[in-house]
Amino acid sequence: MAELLPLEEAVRELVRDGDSVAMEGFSHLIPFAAAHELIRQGCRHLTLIRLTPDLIYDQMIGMGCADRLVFSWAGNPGVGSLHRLRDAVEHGWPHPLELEEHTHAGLANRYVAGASGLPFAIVRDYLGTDLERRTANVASIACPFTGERLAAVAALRPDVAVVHAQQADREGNVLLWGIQGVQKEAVLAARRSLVTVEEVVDELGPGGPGGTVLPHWVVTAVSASPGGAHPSYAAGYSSRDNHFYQAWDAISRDRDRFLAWMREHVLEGGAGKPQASPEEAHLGPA
Amino acid sequence: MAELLPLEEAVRELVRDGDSVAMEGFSHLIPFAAAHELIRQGCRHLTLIRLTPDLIYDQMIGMGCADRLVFSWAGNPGVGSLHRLRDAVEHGWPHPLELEEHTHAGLANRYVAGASGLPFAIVRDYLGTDLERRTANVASIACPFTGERLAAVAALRPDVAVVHAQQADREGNVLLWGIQGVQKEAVLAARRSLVTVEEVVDELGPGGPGGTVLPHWVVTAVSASPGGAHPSYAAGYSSRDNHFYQAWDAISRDRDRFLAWMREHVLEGGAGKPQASPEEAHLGPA
Amino acid sequence: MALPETSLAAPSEDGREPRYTSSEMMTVAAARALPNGTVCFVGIGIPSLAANLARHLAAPDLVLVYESGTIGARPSRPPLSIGDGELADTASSVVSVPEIFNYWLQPGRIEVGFLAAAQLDRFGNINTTVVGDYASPRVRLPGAGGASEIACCCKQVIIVMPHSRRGLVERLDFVTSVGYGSGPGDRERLGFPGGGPSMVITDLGVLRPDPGTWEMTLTEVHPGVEAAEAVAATGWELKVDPRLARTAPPTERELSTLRALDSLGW
Amino acid sequence: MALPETSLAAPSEDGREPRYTSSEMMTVAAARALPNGTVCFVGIGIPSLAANLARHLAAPDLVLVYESGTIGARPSRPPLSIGDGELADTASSVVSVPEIFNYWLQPGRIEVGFLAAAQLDRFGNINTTVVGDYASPRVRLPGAGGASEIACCCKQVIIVMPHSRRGLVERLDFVTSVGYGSGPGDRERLGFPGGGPSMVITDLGVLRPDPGTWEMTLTEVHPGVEAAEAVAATGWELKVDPRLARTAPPTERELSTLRALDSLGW
Repeated sequence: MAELLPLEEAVRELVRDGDSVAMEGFSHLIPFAAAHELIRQGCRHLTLIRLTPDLIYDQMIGMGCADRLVFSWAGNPGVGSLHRLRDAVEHGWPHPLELEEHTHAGLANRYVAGASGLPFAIVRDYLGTDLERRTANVASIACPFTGERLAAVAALRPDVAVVHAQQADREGNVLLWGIQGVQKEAVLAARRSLVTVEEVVDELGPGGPGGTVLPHWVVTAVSASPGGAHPSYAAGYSSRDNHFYQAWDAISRDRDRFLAWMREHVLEGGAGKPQASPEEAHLGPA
Repeated sequence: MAELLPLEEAVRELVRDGDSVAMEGFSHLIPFAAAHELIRQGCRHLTLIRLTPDLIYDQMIGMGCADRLVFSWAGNPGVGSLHRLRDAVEHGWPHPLELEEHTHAGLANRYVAGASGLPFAIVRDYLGTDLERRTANVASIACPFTGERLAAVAALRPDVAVVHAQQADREGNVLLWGIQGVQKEAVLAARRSLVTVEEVVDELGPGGPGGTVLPHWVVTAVSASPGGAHPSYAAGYSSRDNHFYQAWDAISRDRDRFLAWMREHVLEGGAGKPQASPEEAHLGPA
Repeated sequence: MALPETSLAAPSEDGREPRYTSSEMMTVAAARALPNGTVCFVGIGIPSLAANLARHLAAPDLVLVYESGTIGARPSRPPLSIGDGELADTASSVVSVPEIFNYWLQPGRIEVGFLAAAQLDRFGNINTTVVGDYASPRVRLPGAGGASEIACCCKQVIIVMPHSRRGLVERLDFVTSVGYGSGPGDRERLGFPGGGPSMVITDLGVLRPDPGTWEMTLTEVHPGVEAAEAVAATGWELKVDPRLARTAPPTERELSTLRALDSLGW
Repeated sequence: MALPETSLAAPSEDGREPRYTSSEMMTVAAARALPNGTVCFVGIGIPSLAANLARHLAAPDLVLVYESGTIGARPSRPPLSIGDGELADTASSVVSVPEIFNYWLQPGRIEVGFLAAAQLDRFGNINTTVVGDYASPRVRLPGAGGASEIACCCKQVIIVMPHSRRGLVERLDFVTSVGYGSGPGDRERLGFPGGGPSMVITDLGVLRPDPGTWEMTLTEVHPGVEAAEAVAATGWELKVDPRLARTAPPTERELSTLRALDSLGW
């Protein structure tokens, strides 16, 4: 039964050092404000899980939160590389990062299996690729009816799932719409879940295409975080800040410039403060 | 790419004697008008597939269309037995009916596997029940990661899926909303598909909770059939005719009364006629 | 749905005409078994009636989940089928049938599953498939539907059925849904996420699993019922809990609410 | 997204300044490969640009499917990412990521899948994972994403990439997505529903699989390009089809439409 908590308190209650944490949102509804709170609270030794690490994990990896990354496509979409992620993988800065990489289909179905209470799921890809032998949690399985060989992927049960949505009501029921990604699966697969929302409303709705409700009894905590997806977006509330995605390329290329940006916009911008106002949450590029 | 066809022509083109036919709709949106057209065209030796055979298959079985039934719950919901189905199983009238019975979860996931292009799906039930040894297309499988034993169900690929929906546009895109059942999965699993709709519109929408669009390129034929779900219903267009479900119990108990009813309301009511008008489609109890 | 007919009826406390039928007692006992806020998987019939009765009494925040994919339905009219529009219109979420089973029931998210049974054995295993031989049955019943998944996966299962030797049998003609299998360890061996049947509520009393043997044992009798009556109406040698309790009779409020729902066709 | 920079350019027919860049030729050739009505799985970059160019030219009814779950999107503004709101707002259906892979891509419903590649070998296998050793890579690339499923399951795959010895290599550093594996029979053995790569469109020409060996063979060169140039820019011993054709240069309409899209940020 979801508790409505300030973001700082929710992160403190739900996330522990060493946890596996899935912060999902497929280009849309990426929970940046929550990630910044994890960074401010100095979370360490996390296993970060996400189909598309994106800028959100580039920032967390660069700030030393993660020991391990489980992912399927690591780039700055339409722009180029994730420089902090590459620096960790290629040069071990700020420290080495262990990778477990999948295909989108495989990782999405690891969440599906977790959400379904099954120990594994089956998919067609991986076969014939080097992922098949490189990647943990992938195995071969034969169809008991046809003998056909397929790939099995192990269920994911993250300690915590963090997602962003448009609305929650006062009971903690959550409504999200637009591009849905794997948020529902991540929340249902996780042991605990935190949903940041654009606003808490008396009555949910009306929503839009792809609308989905997460009932309050599968959500652990809800935190109001208007603008909390920036530079990603929340359909009906904001647009994707493509300019910031482009600007991040230069900010993140250099370790010092990255650290300066994080200090100014994340560490000092939010530390110890009450829940960010809409203006504060809208962190523009440096 | 969906063709818009009169129902009589669509059934003639899509359904052949001996086909496996899945007519889905979970209490809501059951394609009765299409079933009546199959009965009028004298379809024979069908394998009928449906989670809840309901009155629609009681009528088809009683009229001798089916050799085989694949199902998971056979009753008149909230009323009692399906007497024509029981007469076929218990007394071989009008001829014997072979049964393949599943659990809802198992049969739903047989469609899911078919829709997903996988040869099987895994579920937790069947284990420990007599279904496990009685039912074809169920096998035991071990998780390659944990060793845990689960049930595997074989994918379903019906020759034809028939469903009813609220709207189609002139391209053949289909919109349905309300209780969704397994219609999407049945259409995506089948080799051919027929969708009857309440109305053909210039632009789809707005729909309601549970709204789903089947794009025109996964549908073979669309037929306008206003009221075509009666005595089931189409959210936004009609209500479930609970009175008819209750009246069916007496109509169907007796072979002669059943045959007289079918003759009057289905065979003579629709044979050789053009597409039923809304009034004709609304077949009241005798 | 109308309540099942029954000739049993509890006498009123002053010995005059029965104040309520034994079937009403059964429904009230089922409603009481649902604490407020419980997430409950309900089928049509007594389970839906009992759950909605609870919602009108002590459990206004009961979360009703129907296998038609309606989550958090708050019907104000009685559904005849689990797919009635009323359930979708009042639900907080409407999902597909594969999703309701895969994401909601199978992982063990549901706290209480309500089941009916044509036959039940001493370990709470259930038959809703056939009476007689499978290949040429005396009576062909509806089959499994969602029941075997509910029995497998809900945290606890409550079974509601009339008490008779035809229903509570020594040996099932067909095992449709698993209770405790053949005793301790079987659910674990099968890897079931749910805890199994916690109560069998009949029109005579309540059976609960013995914590050592998992055998369904008479722990409660309804007002006016003697343990011997329940034992006689059971097809196996029903054990009686030495601390046998007596169900509190329906309160005026329980009865009037139930009858109001029933008169509306619930 | 801006077109990749390139120094290659085709001369105009009268020998004056080039009328278009080789990269524009590549995009136009990719757009032409999409017949009207095709159901097409597109990623961001050249694939999305080419597919939307086709939609503005000969293929107005192209069905665009993006891995963000937007089916039938008709964007009027350029998406920077596959998850741009424009794609959801203009789609006929928006589904979850598991669904787009499980119900739409995996069963082989998609006719054409567009892929980019960092490295490609003679059998159309693709590397988008690492350059160098996996454990300590020289360059860490984005990884598989949807590419390996697209390569496995689309009826045909069209690969668009600049032509260079660094890209078209003898041996991949990592096999991310399977083309024809090590030759005939491999896709069948792997049970893949899709047909494999039908074209590799580069800025120099077009490679197609030899129907006997499945080896990617130069079948077409763009205007102003000689076969020897393409062979020299290929890391394996590129075979040249004896019936080598020459790509028709971009028409005025193709070029002006492409440039209009490009100037809008496509």
